[in-house]
Amino acid sequence: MMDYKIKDVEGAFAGEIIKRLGDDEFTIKINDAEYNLIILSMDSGGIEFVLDRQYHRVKYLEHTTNQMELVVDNVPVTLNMHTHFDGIVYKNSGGASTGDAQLALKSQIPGKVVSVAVSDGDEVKKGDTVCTLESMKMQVAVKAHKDGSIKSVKIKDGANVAKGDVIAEIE
Amino acid sequence: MMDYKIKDVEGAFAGEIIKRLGDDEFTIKINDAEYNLIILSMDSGGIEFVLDRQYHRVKYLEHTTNQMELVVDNVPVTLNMHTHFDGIVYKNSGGASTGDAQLALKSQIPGKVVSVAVSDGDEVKKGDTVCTLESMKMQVAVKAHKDGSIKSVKIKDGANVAKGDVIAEIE
Amino acid sequence: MIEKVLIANRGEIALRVIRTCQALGIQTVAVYSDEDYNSLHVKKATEAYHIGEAAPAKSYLNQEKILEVMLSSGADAVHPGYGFLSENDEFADLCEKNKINFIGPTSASMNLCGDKMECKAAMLKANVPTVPGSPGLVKDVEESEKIANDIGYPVLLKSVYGGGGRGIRLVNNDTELHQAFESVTGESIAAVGKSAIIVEKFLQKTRHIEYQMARDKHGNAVHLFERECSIQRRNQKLIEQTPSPVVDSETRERIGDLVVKASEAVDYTNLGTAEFLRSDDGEFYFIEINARLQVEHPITEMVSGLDLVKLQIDIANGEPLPFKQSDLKMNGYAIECRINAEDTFLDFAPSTGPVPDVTIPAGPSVRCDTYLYPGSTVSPFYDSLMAKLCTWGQTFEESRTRMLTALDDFYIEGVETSIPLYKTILQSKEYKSGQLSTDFLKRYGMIEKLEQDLKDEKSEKSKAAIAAAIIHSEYFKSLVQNRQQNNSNWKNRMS
Amino acid sequence: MIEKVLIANRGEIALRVIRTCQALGIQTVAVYSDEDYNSLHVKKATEAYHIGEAAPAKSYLNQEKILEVMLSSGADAVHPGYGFLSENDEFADLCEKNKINFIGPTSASMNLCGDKMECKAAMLKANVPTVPGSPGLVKDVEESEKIANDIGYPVLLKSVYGGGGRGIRLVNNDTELHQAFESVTGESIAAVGKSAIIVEKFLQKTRHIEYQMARDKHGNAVHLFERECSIQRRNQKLIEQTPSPVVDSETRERIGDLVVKASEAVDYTNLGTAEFLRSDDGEFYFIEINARLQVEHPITEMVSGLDLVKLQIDIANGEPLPFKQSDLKMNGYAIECRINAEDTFLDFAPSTGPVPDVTIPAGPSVRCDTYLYPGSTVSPFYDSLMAKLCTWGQTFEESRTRMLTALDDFYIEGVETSIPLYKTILQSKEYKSGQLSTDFLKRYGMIEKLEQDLKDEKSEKSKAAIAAAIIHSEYFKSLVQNRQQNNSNWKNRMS
Repeated sequence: MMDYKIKDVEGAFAGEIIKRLGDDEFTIKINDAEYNLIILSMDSGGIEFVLDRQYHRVKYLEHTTNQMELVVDNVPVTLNMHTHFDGIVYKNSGGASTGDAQLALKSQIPGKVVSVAVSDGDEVKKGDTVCTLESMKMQVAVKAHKDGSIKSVKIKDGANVAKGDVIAEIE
Repeated sequence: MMDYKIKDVEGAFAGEIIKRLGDDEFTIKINDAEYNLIILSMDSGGIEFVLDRQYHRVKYLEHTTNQMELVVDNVPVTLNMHTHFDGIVYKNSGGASTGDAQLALKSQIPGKVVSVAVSDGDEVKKGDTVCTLESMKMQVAVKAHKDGSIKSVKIKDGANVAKGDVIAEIE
Repeated sequence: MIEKVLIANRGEIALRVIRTCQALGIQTVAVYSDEDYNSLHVKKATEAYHIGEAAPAKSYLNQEKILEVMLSSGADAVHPGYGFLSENDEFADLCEKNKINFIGPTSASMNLCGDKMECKAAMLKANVPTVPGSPGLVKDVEESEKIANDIGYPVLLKSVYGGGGRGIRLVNNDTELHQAFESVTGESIAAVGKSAIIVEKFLQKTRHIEYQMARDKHGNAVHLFERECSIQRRNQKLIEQTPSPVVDSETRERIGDLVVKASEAVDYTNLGTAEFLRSDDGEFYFIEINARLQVEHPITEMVSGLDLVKLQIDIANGEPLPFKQSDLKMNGYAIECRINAEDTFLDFAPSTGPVPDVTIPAGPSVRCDTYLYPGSTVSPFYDSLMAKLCTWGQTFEESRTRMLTALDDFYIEGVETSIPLYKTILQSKEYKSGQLSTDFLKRYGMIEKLEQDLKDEKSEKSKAAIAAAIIHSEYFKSLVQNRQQNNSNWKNRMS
Repeated sequence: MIEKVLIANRGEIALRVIRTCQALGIQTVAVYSDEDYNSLHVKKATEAYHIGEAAPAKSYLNQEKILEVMLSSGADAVHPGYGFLSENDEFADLCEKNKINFIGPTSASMNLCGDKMECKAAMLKANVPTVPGSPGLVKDVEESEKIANDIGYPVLLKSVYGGGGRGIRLVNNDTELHQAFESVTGESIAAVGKSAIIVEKFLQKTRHIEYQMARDKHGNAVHLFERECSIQRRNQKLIEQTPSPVVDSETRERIGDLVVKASEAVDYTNLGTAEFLRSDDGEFYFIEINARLQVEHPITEMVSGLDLVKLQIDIANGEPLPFKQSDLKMNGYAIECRINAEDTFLDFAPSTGPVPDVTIPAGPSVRCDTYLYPGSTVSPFYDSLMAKLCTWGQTFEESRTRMLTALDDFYIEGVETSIPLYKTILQSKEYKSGQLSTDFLKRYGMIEKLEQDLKDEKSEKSKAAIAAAIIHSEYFKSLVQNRQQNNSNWKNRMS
């Protein structure tokens, strides 16, 4: 469940997937109503789908952690939400577990490095941002999975990282 | 200088670049006439250019060593020629030099591996095909730069290789 | 009043109907098969419903499924387009029974139009001339001989169970007729266990000329002029034009009057087409009624200024025709080329597959109805018509030269098209001078002319082809050579 | 006879001219700046020549360079399009001296049309009414007071050295006039060191109505009906239509006769436009002649059936007009929307850059003249007109609803466009009922209406936006989670 606000539109929207009917078909719920959604095509730049029998083409333009710029059927729309993406990534990189012994902070998503927040030898606290990745036009912080000092930063600005690549070693 | 034949068109054509007038502009010679050529845009799928003031759009469809399928301004054209591309690649990979001491057979072009002709331990003669790469919709053989036995094949079917990547080690 | 139309079709005609509905503020319901989920008609309709597998029998011909969507979507009318269920009187009947406004004739009238023998009988009764011959089946060879001598040789003997050239003989005299009668009877019995033969006059060098007709539910009828559709392959139209080069205003009016009679003879409502053969001596013979909107309706729209889909909807709503025959005037000249995905040199075999790139022609008085877009697909499951390219001109010459320019501008990547053939036809002296006939392609050796034109075109493009190859190999060399020299530019380009 | 035309222009108008030349078998020579090497006009012309840098002064306004290309390419005529050199009498003169057929009026006539005072004097002599006021400069405040009282208040005091609102005053009585005379004089002297003032009647709630005129080299002249172009921003036309809702056939004929007189008064040849202001009481006042083909010529083509570029070429070839006034009849209704790259909410500031994707509208009686294609660029160096979208209908309502459908279908990625504003205007009751005036946007609060429409549209799209966001985050989660579960499909899609 996620909460959304749309610029220039009254009210808030709560939205979630409530059923997966196949690879391309879902039942979603927005506020109290349920809708059928069929994906026709999708790539990182946009999606075409049929929502309750009605076709829509949506382009994903810009994306920060809490804001998304879309073009819905030629209409530009700005969406605000609380994504928790940083949290999801953080959790999956071991941040919420007891993986203190683990040396390597690994990327849980493929993406492009847009900024590196630390240098070799820096002290970091668990949860500090180590670098920011861009993936699917969205910026996501990769956070330290434990307290420690940066032994070595393995990535550079502008580099492409694959899922599982080591971002830094923290000891 | 290269010789060309066009399917369904009488005669042969000799063509070459005789002057480079800038990054995008050339003087070319076809048979006995000279022409001015300005490239407007180009990618691996096609080229747009102005030839003696006249605009042309050409798509590169298929390409084997001696035959090219083009679409010139919507007109499909089959071109036959003697490319020497294998030879050029061979020469540049050290085949024609005295680089016998060199262990690694390196790719001189970026491309995708479409077939591998040898396995570890095979004996090869200088000039034998080791693998075939596809680059710019064209298939080019990579040939052994010396006699020897294949110590290890470093590439696989379907892999993408960069220029300078090691194809195999021959000792 | 119609407020929501289900379009029981796909491709360009579904889009065509949606466009008029949009402009009229009428909601649209699209249906689509597995093959068409990414088609434009799905994207442009107000709503879209999946109705089954790619094969037409499992989707666009599936009456029950389509009825189900009509009821669940709340559509109050259905537009059948052409092909598929458009001339299926059972489907029209199904709609009538479910109180859904079928945009077309009544099922009864459609049934009558569909039965060629009955329809012909109705026309004869209304004094609409049909191809001379037996009024129905002949009972024996003697009767056929009598009829042949009445109407004059050459005549055709046809088995009503034949088709596609089977069970049909051209005979020039009594002796040939006796032989042919036996062999057609034998062939027919061998094939279907029975025989039934009709005799018809054989017409040489015929033109296919048809009339758009419109009749409202109050019995008012008009014709919307003729279209000449003589340029065909395998009895399928390729190029249509209006006016016909051989129809003057006296003829237009005279045959037009017959068309109105024909529509009355079968109690036709809504838009339909009365098709005629015109023999080389100038006589018109009714052949059949197409009980639907035709593929080639846009050229009639261009010279009449009417929106024929709007007119269909108005008639279906029970409105009287908003004009009388005398209000209607032809304005200018229009041509349609059916842009098919087919290989002219493989006997027009269909060519299907993805269309990665397409450039749609435009310009003054150019109209292109198409389902193509860059990244679309030509499906092997449906017909080969990808686009209808139409041009209008104040003169025939203006419409013809505009068509040639538009054909030149039309780029469709990935499939073979009929565009090169049309360029050859439109540039031929026979086409320019209006020497049309249903055997036009063969009569004037158009395929051979096309072959020569393509060779000439290749010669013309030789220099450009060689130049492109030179640059290609130059780039290739720069890719191979170790020196970094000047090729940073190349690299950027090829990335 | 013209056989090879150099088009001294770019963008959609260069393409427009090329299309007609192609259909007529006339060769074309394109010229292009650094900015335009990849433009459609370069690709479609028979030949293309590079003429300089992006800035117009270095390319499209460079007369010497263009003359050089004319001579070296062997072009025998030049079409100037609109803007750039189209109304430059020196350029027309340069062509005349070099025996190049300039497709437009003579340099002498162009010069006369360009001098507003002289042109007005010529019109007064020919009894063509102009805006009432001083016949020329007023010598002092007393003279201006006398004139103001003759023509009646309110009047405008204008410095001939002013412009853009500077040096201009609206006055309602003698007292205001005395004050204003002093301040305008002062302002003008301060700005340019001298002052010269004219008095003109102030017209309230005016419409901009113009007439297409055509005059051949033998002195035959006709008008091709009116166009109403009242919907403007900053004195630039946005939407044009023909016929005008306030011109009946009597008025059309009466003003049309004046237009023919006006063309004779300046010895005009070829196509041009006579522009009028129409005051709210129904009076027409000549304001100026545009000595070229207008942007909005396609709507006249739609209702007349004429190809105006062909007509221009025929006249330039010395042919007499192929019709008399009485042969010409208006057919139906046409609207043009100028699709500009501009941000309505930033006071129509230009919006430039790459256009990665574009969908051009089509359909019955829709015409779109544009230089856009997927991957094209809107250059900051030239004007903001990207496309001209025109629709025709048998009725005004049909042309309007077709335009709305076409505007909906028009997708231009990457730049701001005037499309949303036009949708708001075309749906407004004021537009529908023909309540047009040059201050239409302000008078009826169109920008505010647009704001509300955009909000409503966003509300309407909320569900789809949320759905797209849900799917996006679902994919994102599947990217992050370690379990491989069901997302092979996703991966294929996102690769």
